[in-house]
Amino acid sequence: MTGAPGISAVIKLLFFGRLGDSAVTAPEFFEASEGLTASAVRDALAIEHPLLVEALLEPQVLVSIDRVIADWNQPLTDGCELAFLPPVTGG
Amino acid sequence: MTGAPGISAVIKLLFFGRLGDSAVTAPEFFEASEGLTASAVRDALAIEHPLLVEALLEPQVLVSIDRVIADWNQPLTDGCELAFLPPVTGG
Amino acid sequence: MYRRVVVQNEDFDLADEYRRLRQLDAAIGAVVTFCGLVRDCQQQARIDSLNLQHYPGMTEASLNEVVATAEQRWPLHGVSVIHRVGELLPSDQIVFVGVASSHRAAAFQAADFLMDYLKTHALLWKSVEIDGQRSWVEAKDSDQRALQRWMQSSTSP
Amino acid sequence: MYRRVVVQNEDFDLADEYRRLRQLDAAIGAVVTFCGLVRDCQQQARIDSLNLQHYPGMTEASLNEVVATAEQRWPLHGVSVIHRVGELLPSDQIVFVGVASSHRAAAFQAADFLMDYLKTHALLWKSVEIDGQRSWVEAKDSDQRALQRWMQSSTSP
Repeated sequence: MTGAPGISAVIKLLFFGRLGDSAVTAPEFFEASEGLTASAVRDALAIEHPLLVEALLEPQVLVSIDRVIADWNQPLTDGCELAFLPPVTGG
Repeated sequence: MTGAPGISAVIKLLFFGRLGDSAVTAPEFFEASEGLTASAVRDALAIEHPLLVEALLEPQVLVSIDRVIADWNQPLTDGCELAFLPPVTGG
Repeated sequence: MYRRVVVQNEDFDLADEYRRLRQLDAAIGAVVTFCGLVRDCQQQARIDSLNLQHYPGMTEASLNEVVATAEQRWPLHGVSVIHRVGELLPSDQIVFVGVASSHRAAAFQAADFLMDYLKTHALLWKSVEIDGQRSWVEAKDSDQRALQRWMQSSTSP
Repeated sequence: MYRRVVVQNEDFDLADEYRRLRQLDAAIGAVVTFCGLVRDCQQQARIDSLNLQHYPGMTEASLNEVVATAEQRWPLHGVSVIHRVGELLPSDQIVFVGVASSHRAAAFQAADFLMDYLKTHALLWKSVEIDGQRSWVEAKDSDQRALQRWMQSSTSP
């Protein structure tokens, strides 16, 4: 359910891989208006935390909401978990 | 070393796979003139042991002399081990 | 279909995993296993350790997706995938893939496919420590190329 | 290069073979194993047992030739091949192939190649007992076709 703009939403932030390294200065939580999109949060973080800009705006970075890969335009709800996922390098 | 014809050679015979089954009547040893070829022994066996004919004359059958794959025209020497090897079906 | 997908810090035992797979069905004729080990050198540098980061829940889900794709593509009796995370030293086991099938071609192809897909689809991030310096490992072009084999050709048995 | 080629009546232990392979070199990043098992059914018939006949000395030589070909074709740290002979029952282990390499592609390809070549080049003759009737197994066309993969294409890494 997408709340009306103006209602405050607290979003939990997670950064993986090299994003975790650059994100040492990034907050664990982000307060926004409910209904804000994942890409809007990313852009706000990139402005506030210069160390994150390059790694966060790479086109290969994926986003998940509540542990499901999501579209950058998906609106966020209060209490959700937003994770930034750089290209995988496992195995 | 190829002996002169007329000198007697005793050849040990081995039959593998389905040849072993048909060869129940075939001898363990074959006495021949030294210098006889593997194919001559095969033909003699096929004539004397009708059960062997079909399986022995199949074109895929290989022959080994003293545990090395050999040419059918290779001459045999006294005391050698001649083995008839049908197509393999291992693994 | 037996499926076992695990992400863990602990080491695994190939013998245990193999025993589970071979006992699943008397129609099994082939079990292929792959074990990935930490190499002591990478790009000519001697490494001190690897560290694999995962996202609990999501990493398991990504592995399950890869396994489901293999199950659809080949006739299999069982698949096991174990991926270790955390700190790993040279010669440590990192990843296990085991496949049981009636026929060897399916077992080989599915295991090979699973490894190629894990390298590119498993949600895992690897860092390497060399001379006390930790750095993140970049995604490899060779892994992307390996993957394309499975897309271009119909390699089902 | 470590090479172990054995023809034996006794069963083998995957864990032992794997341990030998993985310990050979700290540069090893991939160990692929294949275990062949006796299937309970063949062409819809329930089998009582298999029997594998070998020619002592020559069978080992034929296996060594197959392994030598793989060693020339891929960069390997070690290869083990164990083939059992004699009477075997459903679910028994028949054959083991293990390959250790720095890279997974070489390990997978060499193990796959070894099995295809063993099926067609190892001097072994298999008979099967069904309902108390023993019969010799014919060479399979599918094994011949599998083999041709390795001749047509250059599959080296």
